Amino acid sequence: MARIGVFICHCGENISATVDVVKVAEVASKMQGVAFSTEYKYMCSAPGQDKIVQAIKEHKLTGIVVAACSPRMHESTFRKATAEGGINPYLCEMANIREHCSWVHERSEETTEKAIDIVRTLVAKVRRNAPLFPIKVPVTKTALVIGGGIAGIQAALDIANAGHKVIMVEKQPSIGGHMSQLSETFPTLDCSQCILTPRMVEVSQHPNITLHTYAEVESVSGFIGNFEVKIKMKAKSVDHVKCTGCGECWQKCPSKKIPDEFNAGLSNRTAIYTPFPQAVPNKPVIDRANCTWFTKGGKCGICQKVCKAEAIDYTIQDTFIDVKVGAIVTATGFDLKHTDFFPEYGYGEFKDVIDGMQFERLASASGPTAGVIRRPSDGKVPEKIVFIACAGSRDKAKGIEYCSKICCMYTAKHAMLYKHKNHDGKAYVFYMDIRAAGKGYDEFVRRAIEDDHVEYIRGRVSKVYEHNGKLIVKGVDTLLNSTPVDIEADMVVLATAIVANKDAESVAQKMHISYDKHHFFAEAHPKLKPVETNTAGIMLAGACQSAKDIPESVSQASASASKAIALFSNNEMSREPSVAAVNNTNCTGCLLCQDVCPYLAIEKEEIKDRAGNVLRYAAKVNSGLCQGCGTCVAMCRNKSIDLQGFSNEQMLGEVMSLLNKPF
Amino acid sequence: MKIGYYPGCSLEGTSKEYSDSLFAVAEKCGITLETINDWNCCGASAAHTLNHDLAIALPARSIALAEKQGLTEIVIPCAACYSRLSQSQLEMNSHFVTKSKIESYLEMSFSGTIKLLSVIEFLEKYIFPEVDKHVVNKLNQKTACYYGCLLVRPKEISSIKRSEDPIEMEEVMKIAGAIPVKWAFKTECCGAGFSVSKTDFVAKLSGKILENAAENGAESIIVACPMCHMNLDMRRPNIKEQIKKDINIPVLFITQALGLSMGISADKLGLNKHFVPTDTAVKCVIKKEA
Amino acid sequence: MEQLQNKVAELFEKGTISLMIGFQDGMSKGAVPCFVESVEQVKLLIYNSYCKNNLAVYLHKPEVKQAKKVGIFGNVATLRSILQLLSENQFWNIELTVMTINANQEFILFESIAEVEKYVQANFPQLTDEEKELIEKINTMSRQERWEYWKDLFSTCIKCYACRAVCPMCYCPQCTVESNQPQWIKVSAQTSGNMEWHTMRAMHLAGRCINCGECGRICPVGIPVHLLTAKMNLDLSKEFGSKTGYSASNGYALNSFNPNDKEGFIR
Amino acid sequence: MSQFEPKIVAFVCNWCTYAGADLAGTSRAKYATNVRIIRFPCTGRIDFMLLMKAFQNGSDGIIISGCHPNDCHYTSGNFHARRRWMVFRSLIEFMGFDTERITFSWVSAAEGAKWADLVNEVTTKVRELGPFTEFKNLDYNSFNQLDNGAITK
Repeated sequence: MARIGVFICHCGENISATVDVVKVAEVASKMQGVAFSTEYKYMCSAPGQDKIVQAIKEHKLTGIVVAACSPRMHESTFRKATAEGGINPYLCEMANIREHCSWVHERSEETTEKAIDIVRTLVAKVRRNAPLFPIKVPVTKTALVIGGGIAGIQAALDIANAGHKVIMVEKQPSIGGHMSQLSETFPTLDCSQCILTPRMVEVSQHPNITLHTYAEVESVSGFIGNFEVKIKMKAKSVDHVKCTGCGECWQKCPSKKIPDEFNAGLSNRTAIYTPFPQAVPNKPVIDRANCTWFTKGGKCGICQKVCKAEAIDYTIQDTFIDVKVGAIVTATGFDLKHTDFFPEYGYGEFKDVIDGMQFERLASASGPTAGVIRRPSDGKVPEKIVFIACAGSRDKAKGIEYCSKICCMYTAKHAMLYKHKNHDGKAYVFYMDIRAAGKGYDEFVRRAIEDDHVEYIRGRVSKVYEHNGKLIVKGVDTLLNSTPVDIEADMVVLATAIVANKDAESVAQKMHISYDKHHFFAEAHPKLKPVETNTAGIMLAGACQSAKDIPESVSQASASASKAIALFSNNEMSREPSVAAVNNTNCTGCLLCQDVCPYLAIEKEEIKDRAGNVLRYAAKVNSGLCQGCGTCVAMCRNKSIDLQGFSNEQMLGEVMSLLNKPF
Repeated sequence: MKIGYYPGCSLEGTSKEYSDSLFAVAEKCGITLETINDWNCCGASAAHTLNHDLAIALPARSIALAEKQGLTEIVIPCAACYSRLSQSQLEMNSHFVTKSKIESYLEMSFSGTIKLLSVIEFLEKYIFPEVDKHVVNKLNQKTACYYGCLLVRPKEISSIKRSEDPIEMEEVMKIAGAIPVKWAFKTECCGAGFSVSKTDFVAKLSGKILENAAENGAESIIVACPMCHMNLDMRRPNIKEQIKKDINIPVLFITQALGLSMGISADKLGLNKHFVPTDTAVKCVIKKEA
Repeated sequence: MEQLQNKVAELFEKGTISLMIGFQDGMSKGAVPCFVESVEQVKLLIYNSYCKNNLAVYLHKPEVKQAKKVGIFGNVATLRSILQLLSENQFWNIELTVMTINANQEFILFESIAEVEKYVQANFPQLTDEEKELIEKINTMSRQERWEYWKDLFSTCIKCYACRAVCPMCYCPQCTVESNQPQWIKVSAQTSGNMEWHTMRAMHLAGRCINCGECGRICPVGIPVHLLTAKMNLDLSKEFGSKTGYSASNGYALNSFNPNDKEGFIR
Repeated sequence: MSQFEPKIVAFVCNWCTYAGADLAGTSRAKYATNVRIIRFPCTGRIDFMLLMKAFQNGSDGIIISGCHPNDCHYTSGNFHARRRWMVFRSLIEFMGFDTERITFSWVSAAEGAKWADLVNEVTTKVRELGPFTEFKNLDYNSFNQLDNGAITK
């Protein structure tokens, strides 16, 4: 027989002002299975909780109903008290008679009746509650970091320095990411490579970090603490153990006309290449799509001939490795909209209309012009340069409603760099609003305007067209009574919108994490879980989640790392036991439930006889993966799956108890 | 086939030739245009700056009348009328409260299911499939297609895909055997309703459009809006004064140009009704080789 | 007929099958299912216009599964059942050899399941005119009329579960209707419980029923229960493009979704 | 005779609508007392059988509510639920069931006011529809059964 204790809270007067709590307690005492019932001023206070502990002992209670506020408020409080009383904490449920009753109704018979009904449903539920035990899951203390940009580097170093193993996967031949392409960084104008490259080297030399460049994640399975990851190691065609990185091969490579990604297409590279001089690892790979040996079927072979270390091997194939990790930090970065997205700004046809990353390379001392800002068409130093902020961003008509966040700052930086290098040049910035809300950011923009005399025009640009060898920028000055402004420029720089990587969607699907409509990865909660994803154990860092600048990316990376480190601080982790379970004697093995599970938690189980012969198949829930939504439960035809804590018996019991009494 | 037709004020007045040429082209393709009985002003320019309800109610009335008349599709050649009717329908369909309010003003019900077609949509949907049979001539001239503002925006109502650099009219002109030029001023403002109150201002804006078309070698300018046409055609003396240049490129409605390619006579298309003589454009037209 | 018998005999001799499910002469007229276990019994096999039963239902029987290599003969509905059941992972432990007679009365022995799929897809059936008319008739009734129509029918239901027994898709080892912890549906044959049973049955078959119509045919009190699932299938194919029994890797409309599914009924 | 007060059962998900109803409470919105909430982890968990049981046992109206599309705590439970409801609704409609008595809704954790409005609207509507007797009258003799849904522990 059930012996349930019911505790009605007054919540000061929050409940008792509209609900007749004494009556509720009295009626509750007569409900089926109730052995004890009382009311008290503040159930959540120490003496209130103590009442529960004492009552469990005195009345040998087998279940607890606390009628008070929302379970979202105090469920864990009262479950703890229940455990203290000596019975399983999951035998305690809360009846919400405050938010759902006393606060939303006037004092009346009906309100008290409703409170009684609420208590009755929960009593009916608790009568059918079973003791549950937190699920223990072992933890593999190795982290996978996907992406070797500044966010990935920071996360990897933090985790590695805490003494845990890290595997880093980078799809490019070198780590460094977009930050390695930048010239100077706002708001301090320190050189990007100077601050980044030491950290890149640290990653490559760290005893706890295994670095796989030119590699991609092929598949992810498993669950928090126990992920199994298949990594595709793309064929480098160069044996990096033998290679000394001398550079003979790329100097002699005859395929020299390949647009250089690192210089944003402003220069060319060879087919065998390292992306930039400070690359880590500083050893080349062969870009097979552009190498004559691979495109023309065995012709050329020069690099192999000149390589004294005999490191070049055209026969190397893509290989796959399987690794086990406990946590994953996703730091796959972003992409930029290219100038060809803007028909009105010349459609990528005007050579001197460039994007922000191209400007970075022009301004960089390591760039194609050695830091002299020259326009791509004829190499002339532009006398008039126009920067267009919000090129694509905050533009509903273009399908990008969000703010790319970093453009205001880097545009100010660009204009400033231009002015520092060309004192007599004229720089204009068209902007919508200036968003410079960071430490030292607004000061930086003011400096560009006030000290460097960059002309800021608040308005949008409708069109860029060529006329007599000049680029005519047609815009408007909305601060001057919407006066149309035409500027004859030599060069135009578009601060194009930051977008998700092209393959972001497929990456998210591989990882089973969700993403927004722009394919940025979705955090588990926009405020309270900004670095976790909906898949436990997978964290986000950097611009793969949304547009971010360097300090923000680094902070988020460290936050992600701390989540991984916290997970690794125990040998096993425990999870809420509200998960689904299969009754495999009844299960038909139709496995139609598999596709309904958002977490891929349902597996196929072999049911064998003693001799080991497979008798039949059944579904099996991996309680490490299951998050307890119960969608499988509702669709299982013969109720072979049930959800602990919200079982069929409990839910039906609630419905029945509610209706089979006079209202 | 029968399609509904909303003329609006211009098509019955200053731009009679737009309406004439539309009817001529439609007739050639076996399509009858049925005018909405008792249609009223769309409220363009004025209403939506003065009274929101009125701006929705005026076009809604014409649409409701069309519904009553049993029409399922209406072509609205004037870009301004098209814009007003479409916006009104969008608003009525998306805001239930507005809808019931306006319905009570109109004392008519509004189902909002009628398909509203801009002239470009109309041509794409009904004329293109017939075009092979009827196009007998090649326009054989460089044309600058000018869209203006109302045809391309806002995104929610416009059928135009790339609002900043549209190409739909160019497709029509290619079919008519013209050579569309690349130019920068397709969607620049012509000055629109300031034509009367600030003529010099309009002349300046329209002048720039003409200049850019001329620079890019256009022999004719193709438009799909009566207001644009008026500013580019009628205001030539003022434009000359403003830009100190004499530009004689004729301005044709898209339906006139298409009509020429279908072998319809210049008179029937109303090409004699323009201020800038259109004979230079008409002369270019040659027979299409079989 | 001879072709069927010869082919089956050949299959037995080659060891391709050890059990054949087909039809034999009924007692008065018609045809009844028969289970042929050896070459000697092959002579029993017949086919004629009475061969309508959906024999796929027998494929769930333990005796049949024990045979491991099973030949089965049936019409398009039977073939669809087999495909649907394959997509529900049901025949992992038996080898099926499938046969049919096409519209031109030609005998076909399918070499593979892929061929069954091809045949089914080329001969994918519609609802019969009779079924369509009835559904249309019910659709055009007022709500109250519909309620009365079904209420009257269900009040006669005796809960014999013949509709379940005859259905190839009803293969759960224990049906929810028999579950007593909790007891979802009342045991006694009362109208409300009957209605619950039929609602549940229709929901469980929505998107899985292959419209063979056996449940309606078998009902001893003549309730056209097959209309419920037929109606569901019409809706599902209209809304989600669902096609039951179309291939051995069929999708299931109720374990998938489209973010843009219609939701006019939700406020 | 006093006004008929309908019994309405609300099946809601824990993360959105339950929290939305909490918010209605914290913001002290006032609404009708007729609704009883039953809390589920997700709309995906709501079994159509429970709706049947609720009606069979004397509920006059039902509210089913969860997270808006794309907001599901479990990413897709509400999408699956939406399909299931669509099918269920169309089935019972075909069977002549009064679908006016079931209201499907999305109420987010931020929509406390929407929850209050919803409860009021549904209460008013069901009050106008009157007691739901069709289902109850199916078995006049088995109407007032006691808690037949479960084994008592």
